[in-house]
Amino acid sequence: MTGSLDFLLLLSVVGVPLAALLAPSVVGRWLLVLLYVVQLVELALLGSGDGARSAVSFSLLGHSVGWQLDALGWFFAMITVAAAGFSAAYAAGEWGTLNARAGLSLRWLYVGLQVNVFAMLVLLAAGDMVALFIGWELTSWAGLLLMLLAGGEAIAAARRYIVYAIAGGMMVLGGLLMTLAAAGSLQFDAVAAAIPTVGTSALWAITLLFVLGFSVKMATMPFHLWQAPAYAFSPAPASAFLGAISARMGLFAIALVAIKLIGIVQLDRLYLYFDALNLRNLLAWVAVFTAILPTFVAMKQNDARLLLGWHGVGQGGYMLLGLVMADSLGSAGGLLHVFNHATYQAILLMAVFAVIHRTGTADLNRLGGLVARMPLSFLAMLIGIIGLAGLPPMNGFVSKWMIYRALILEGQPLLFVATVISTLGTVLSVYKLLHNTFLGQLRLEHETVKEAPWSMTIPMLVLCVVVFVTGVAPGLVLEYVAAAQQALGLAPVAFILGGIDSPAGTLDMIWVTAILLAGFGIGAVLFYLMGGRSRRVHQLDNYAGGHFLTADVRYQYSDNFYAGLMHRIRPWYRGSFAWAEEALVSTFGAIATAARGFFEQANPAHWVLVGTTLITTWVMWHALV
Amino acid sequence: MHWSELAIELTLMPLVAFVVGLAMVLMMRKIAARLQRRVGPPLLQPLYDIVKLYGKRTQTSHGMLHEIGIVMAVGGYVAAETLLPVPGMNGIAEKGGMITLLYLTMIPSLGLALGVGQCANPNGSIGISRALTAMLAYDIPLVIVIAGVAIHFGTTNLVDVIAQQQAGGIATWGAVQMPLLAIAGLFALQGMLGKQPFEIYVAPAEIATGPMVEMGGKFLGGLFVMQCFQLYTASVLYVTLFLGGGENWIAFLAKAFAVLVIPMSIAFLFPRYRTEDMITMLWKWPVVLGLIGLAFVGS
Amino acid sequence: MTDLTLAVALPLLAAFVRPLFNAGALRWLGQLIGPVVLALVTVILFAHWSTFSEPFAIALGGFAPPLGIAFYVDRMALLFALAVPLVTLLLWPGDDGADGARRQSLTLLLAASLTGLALSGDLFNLYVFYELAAVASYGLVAGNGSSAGYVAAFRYLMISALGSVVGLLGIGLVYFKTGTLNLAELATLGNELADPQGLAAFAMLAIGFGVKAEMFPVNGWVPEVYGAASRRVAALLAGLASKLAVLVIVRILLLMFPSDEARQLLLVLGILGVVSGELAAYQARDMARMLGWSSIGQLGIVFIAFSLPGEAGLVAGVAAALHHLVVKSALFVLAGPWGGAIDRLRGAATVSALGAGLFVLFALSLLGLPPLPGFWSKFLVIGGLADAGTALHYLGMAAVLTGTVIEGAYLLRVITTLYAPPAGSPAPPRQRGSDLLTAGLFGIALLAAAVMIDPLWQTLDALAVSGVDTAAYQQTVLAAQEAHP
Amino acid sequence: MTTQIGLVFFIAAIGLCVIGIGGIVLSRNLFRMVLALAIAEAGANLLLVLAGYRWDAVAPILSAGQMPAPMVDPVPQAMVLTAIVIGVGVQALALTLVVRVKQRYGTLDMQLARERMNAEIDATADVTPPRSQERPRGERPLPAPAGGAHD
Amino acid sequence: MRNIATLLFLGGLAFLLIVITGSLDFGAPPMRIGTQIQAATAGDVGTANIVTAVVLGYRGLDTLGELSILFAAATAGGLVLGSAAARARPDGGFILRAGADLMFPLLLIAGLYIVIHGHLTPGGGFQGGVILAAAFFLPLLARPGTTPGHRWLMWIEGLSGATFIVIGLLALYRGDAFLTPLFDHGTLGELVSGGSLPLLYLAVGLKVGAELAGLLMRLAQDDEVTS
Repeated sequence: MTGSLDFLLLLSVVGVPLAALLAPSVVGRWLLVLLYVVQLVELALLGSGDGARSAVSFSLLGHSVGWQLDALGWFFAMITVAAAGFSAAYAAGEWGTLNARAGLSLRWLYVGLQVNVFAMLVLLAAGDMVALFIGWELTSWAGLLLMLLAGGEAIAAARRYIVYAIAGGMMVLGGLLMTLAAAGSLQFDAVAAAIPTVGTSALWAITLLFVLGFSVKMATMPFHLWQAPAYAFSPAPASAFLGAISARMGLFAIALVAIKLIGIVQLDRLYLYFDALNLRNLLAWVAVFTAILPTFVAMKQNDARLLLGWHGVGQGGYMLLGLVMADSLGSAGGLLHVFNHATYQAILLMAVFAVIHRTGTADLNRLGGLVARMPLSFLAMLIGIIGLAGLPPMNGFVSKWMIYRALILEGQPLLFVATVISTLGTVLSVYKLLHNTFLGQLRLEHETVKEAPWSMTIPMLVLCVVVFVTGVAPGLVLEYVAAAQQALGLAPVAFILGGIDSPAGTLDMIWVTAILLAGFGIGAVLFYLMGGRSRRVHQLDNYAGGHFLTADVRYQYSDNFYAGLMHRIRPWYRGSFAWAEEALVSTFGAIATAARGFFEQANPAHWVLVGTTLITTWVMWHALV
Repeated sequence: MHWSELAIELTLMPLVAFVVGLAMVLMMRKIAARLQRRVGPPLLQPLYDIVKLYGKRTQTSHGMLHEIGIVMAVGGYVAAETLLPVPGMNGIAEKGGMITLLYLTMIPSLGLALGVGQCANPNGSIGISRALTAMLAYDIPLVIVIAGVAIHFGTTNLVDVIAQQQAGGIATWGAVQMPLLAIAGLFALQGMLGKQPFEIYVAPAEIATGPMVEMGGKFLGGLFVMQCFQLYTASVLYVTLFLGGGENWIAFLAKAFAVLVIPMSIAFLFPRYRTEDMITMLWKWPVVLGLIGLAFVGS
Repeated sequence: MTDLTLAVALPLLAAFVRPLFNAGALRWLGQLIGPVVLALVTVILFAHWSTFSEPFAIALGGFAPPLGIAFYVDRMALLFALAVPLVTLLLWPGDDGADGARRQSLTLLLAASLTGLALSGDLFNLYVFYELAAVASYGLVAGNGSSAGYVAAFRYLMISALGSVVGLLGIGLVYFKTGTLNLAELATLGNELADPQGLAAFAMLAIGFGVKAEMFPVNGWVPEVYGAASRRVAALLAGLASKLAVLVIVRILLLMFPSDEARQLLLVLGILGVVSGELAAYQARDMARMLGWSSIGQLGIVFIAFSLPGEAGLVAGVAAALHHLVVKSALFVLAGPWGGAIDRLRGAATVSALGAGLFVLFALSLLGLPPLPGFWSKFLVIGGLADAGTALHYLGMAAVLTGTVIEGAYLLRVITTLYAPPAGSPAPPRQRGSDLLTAGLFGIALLAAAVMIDPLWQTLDALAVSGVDTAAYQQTVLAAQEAHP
Repeated sequence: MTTQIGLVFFIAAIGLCVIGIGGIVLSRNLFRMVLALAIAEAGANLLLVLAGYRWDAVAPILSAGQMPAPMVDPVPQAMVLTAIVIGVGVQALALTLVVRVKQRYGTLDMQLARERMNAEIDATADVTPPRSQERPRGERPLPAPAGGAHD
Repeated sequence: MRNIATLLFLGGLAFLLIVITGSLDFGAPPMRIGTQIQAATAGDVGTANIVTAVVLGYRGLDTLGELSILFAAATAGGLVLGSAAARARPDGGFILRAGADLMFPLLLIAGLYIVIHGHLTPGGGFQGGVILAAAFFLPLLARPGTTPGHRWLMWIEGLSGATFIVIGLLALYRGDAFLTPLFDHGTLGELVSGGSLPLLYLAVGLKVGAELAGLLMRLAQDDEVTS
């Protein structure tokens, strides 16, 4: 049996009313999870490199619009459907029941999830640029559906999101139609063939419009402000799903348009004054700053969800950076990071929402010490942060390693250094997350907290296994990454099961992991078998002589966790971007008020006179000159 | 390479590291004593300390994670040592490379941080916060140095790096080829070792030795072991990157100890910086030197 | 085949006799006469539309053009003419009493005059129909009996009359230079109008007809009129009347002043309209005026589209105009109970789920969400701008795209307010069934258009091909002898 | 000579137009605005009539079935006839509106009438006007609409 | 300040318009259709007054539109002012009353004459209609108390308008275009000539008269002013 793209799309369309029908009941929700499994199986049956073409195609306004899933799209589609499945499972049990009781519409939640999956499939399987844009806009608006659900502060975040998203969409539309004007067609082949003949200025415009437009979804700087709150304040499964994959649609589109259609060689035509100031380098620097700045913003956050949201923005920078390197290693690293990020970000958000589910707060200053109460969630978050920080042996390390290697091989030491700065910031930040949530002193009101229900922990733990396995054996994923690279027209990466095999430096994660585990083994032997028996005492029975044990106010070092660092770097980021955004909005508001005043205050008859005179003057002047 | 040979190497490398590390600790304490006009400890004092701590009757654990933290701290270094080539033994250095090594050395820190976090002592948390900040501070020059070296030699494989340096004698040493980076590397080394003036995270009088505050018995013993590995790793890494690695064991050890003398001597002559001053210090001169050095490498 | 002049004559006849059946035994006739006549006209026009093969002209009074007035019937004229009775029927003021009869009478007059605007091929006759539409709309605006309505209608009247004076000067200039009023004959005299005076005449005509088309400097009346008039009247004016006025300007542009300067003028005015309208709408605090400003912006886009040369411009313009016709009419209908302050709409979705859903549908189409027709109209407009490729066109492109972003900002503000939890007292306003029905019909039309987008586009393309064919226009009209068979 | 006389006529027509337009724009009195409109329309009509004027021609009336002499163009005359009637209709409607505005708002001042209209629209829509447009304190309230029959 | 700006703009507009019109050829119109109409009127329409031929024949639709505008204005006026009842108004006085009585038949006859001879001499439905309106309005000024007879006016208004259209439609029924003149042209210059044009003019006259009278009455009798 082989899969068919039409069947897949049909499945996901049918899923929408099914979701509306089934979502309110527990059994129905599990059936919906099953639906995702079916979609995933169908997708798997399609196969990575087959380029399954949909039988459905339209001729719209003279453009033939069709769908074809190539290896790149397939790679993203697998992640998308899987992320949706895990999110759906997470909410299927107790979470859904309790939140429905609290007033959340599960029907809209599941419908939103399924609509998102459908929209993304439409985008990922786009067979031409019209289909691409249709998918793009659908994806943007579908995301809004999920963001609006939680109400409250989510609404403001969603409004901000949609303004950004429309701005991005309009840039893409402009680019699309400039392409049409330049190439005369919107078919991928025709565009790719026509691009080399396009003039430099037109190519600048087209490329910039596309890249900027897609970047908005990626939330690369300077469009990074919207994403963290928009994703963070969505309901748990929506947040996990959006955080895992939604923003990556921008990466997919950039890869498709900038690398596949326009082509790296053509991009090198675009430079400002010097060869070195070419578009690729500019993009790389934008990507690096996107990796750095949001990471340090994340470090400041006191809301666990926002912290993760900002990291999501930052990690997008890595992916873009790897991609614009456009060599076999870097682009593979970028694409692999998409998968890796999806897995550990989902774990982290699920863990945070598990904590919220039990304690009712995500405020990092109001948590702590939960490791003894919620050990499984702790384990999940630990594995997640190891992945996010990019430490071996989790999968985040592999993709980051590949990007570092690519940067060094491409002779970009500054980019490399900057990237590592971001990683270090990530380490600091995620430790804060873990420490303030699970470590330190347990608060009195959380003494009776229980572990999250199995319906929430199982998806997390399964994902943990995925993170570990793909960390140890990245070759499992790299196979598909290589296929995706080929679909993009890039040289595929030379991979082995354990990692990368190249003359200029090898990575074999199987060895690294084995050694690490062996080291831990030795460490455990040294610790447990030697020396005296240790006595387990109460957490708070520490050197202060039991003082903490009796205190009503627990001593948890959480607020302004990196006080020294913040003291030093605070002057460096005074929220300039937020300030700029605010300034832009208020300037805009002032202009808008002026425009309104034009209609409400000015004498319209006066304007008829002025208009007539000016127009006639223009006409006569035009005629005379 | 036969698997048994490899197995022997993988066993020997951490062991050597531990022994050399003990000697380095001894040297460190001797230097401190000499600078302070003291005699200093006897030869086996570092080992005695560890044995004594392991043998203590009161072994207070604050929970599973507290223990795992120590296991990770020691185990991570044990694993890291196998990626660091020593004369005659490459271990699995070719399967990892310097970036992997760099990241593996973060595992012990993470382990320690987890353990300390479980102890629920605010002083420990403050210590960890400062330690991580210090890491951020010294890693930036360190990474600049590593990037420079990697680009200079065109590889991240430490075995290749050593081979290239040894190809032309002293003239091809990293320190000769990239003096600025070598100097920047020394700063980073100082920070990496966590000695004065960069030891704010321990600050005994202020936060009761920070991360170690709840550590006693074999928990502290584990940390002592970790310190041995840490000294060894830092100095050998520097030797590998800039001083041509070890042509033979004698030269290797001589270089490794010599490298350590510099930071040790500095350490005991200075008071400590505050956190933000430490950041300023490490982000100013070494970074500037490193970037200039990088520019020469790049061109 | 019935004669097309019936489409103008029958509503006029009905309007004349409507007040007579206001009371007594024949009241039912009075109530019925308007809808029946409009339906009849719709059927007539639709019959013509479905059997249309090639353009033809009707010489009114049997006087061969260019002596008499001629109607010119091509697909474009038919399409717009067909829209008139259809939309009027949907927005029919179904109220009773003496004032109701007058309102219906005025609505019928408006419908007749708008149909005339679509069909007429005579410059002065266009002016007459335009004035008829204007007077009827003054009456309708003032007709809801509010004091604000009287002031708004008076101010509207003054601006419009001012525009008419300017337009009349333009007609005078044209007649001075050419001695004829027939558009077809004027089209053959292109050279005589291709000088500064000709361009000035075009500018004056554009200002004259631009008042109803909400063209940039002469649209000061829009917010207050839409704020003060009843929403269905606003829907008629913003949705329907403005489109016919645009059509007139386009006809004049195509036939009499096919110069780059004239197009440039329209383009610049369109850009200014988009920018000013959308910006002002962003700051609106009540729905009715927000929609009014938004329609200024949308008509700016329509002007930009029509300023594009060739068929591309016509296709884009007609698509944008038709889309705005459907969407803005429907939005104004929905603004009936919801026309007040946007803040007061909190939770309105809970009391009128269908209304909120329809609002979202129309808003999304207005913003250009892909499968909806709004996207395709935007696609055509921007595609045309990208194709034309001068700096001014790129500026237009930037204006349209930016305008959409602003539109997104304020429409989303409304949508999120609609779906926000209710604020308690006062209860959020509820939609009326009749309004929902009307808006629902518009919604069905929109969805149907989304499904049949390609046939629609082909139709528009064919329409545009004949629309830009001024030679055919000249031949058809000037060859029309005596009576139409 | 002939062009000079033409110029005089043109100046007359344009002058009427411009005076009328200026009257509409500048005057605040509603009734004067209607009068100004009449003047402006007269100007436009004059220009239209001028378009049909021929030197040494007679009125376009056939006597005994033939043209006695060159006749002026009849079309502009017909147009003007139409335009005048249109103008009459518009002005009549404008006057009815003036009457009503005067009754409702008790003023013929455009500025005041507009402010009150905007206030009424805002009040109907339940919108609070922005602060900068708030009217000074102590102003007299809107007169209550007279005669409840129409409200 | 604003006034000065306005005056500047006005001056600019006047200057521009004079520049534009200055280059026009005054007194020698191109008369593209004018000449042809002059030549064809006798044969096509058969009215001595060519302007009438243009108004009702060649441009009959304009006239229909014009009638509709008047009707629209009247209807809108009705909508604005409502169907007001008469209010007590100071009596017109003896002179006015006597004058009105005297003038009424004269005005009626003059109006009707001008309407009916519209196709022969200068004048026509509009001019005559206005006189008719004056004829009916004058007594109202003189005797404010009399019932105005809105209903009658309304019927005249509606039916005369309808007549105009029906005459146009009859041509359609006959197979000609809308508003094609009916009947034989008759002899040029005679009263009964010009086919259906005199009928149309009669309808126009009645309608204009009724509408203007109605509007004037409404304005005069409006009673909302109580303050």
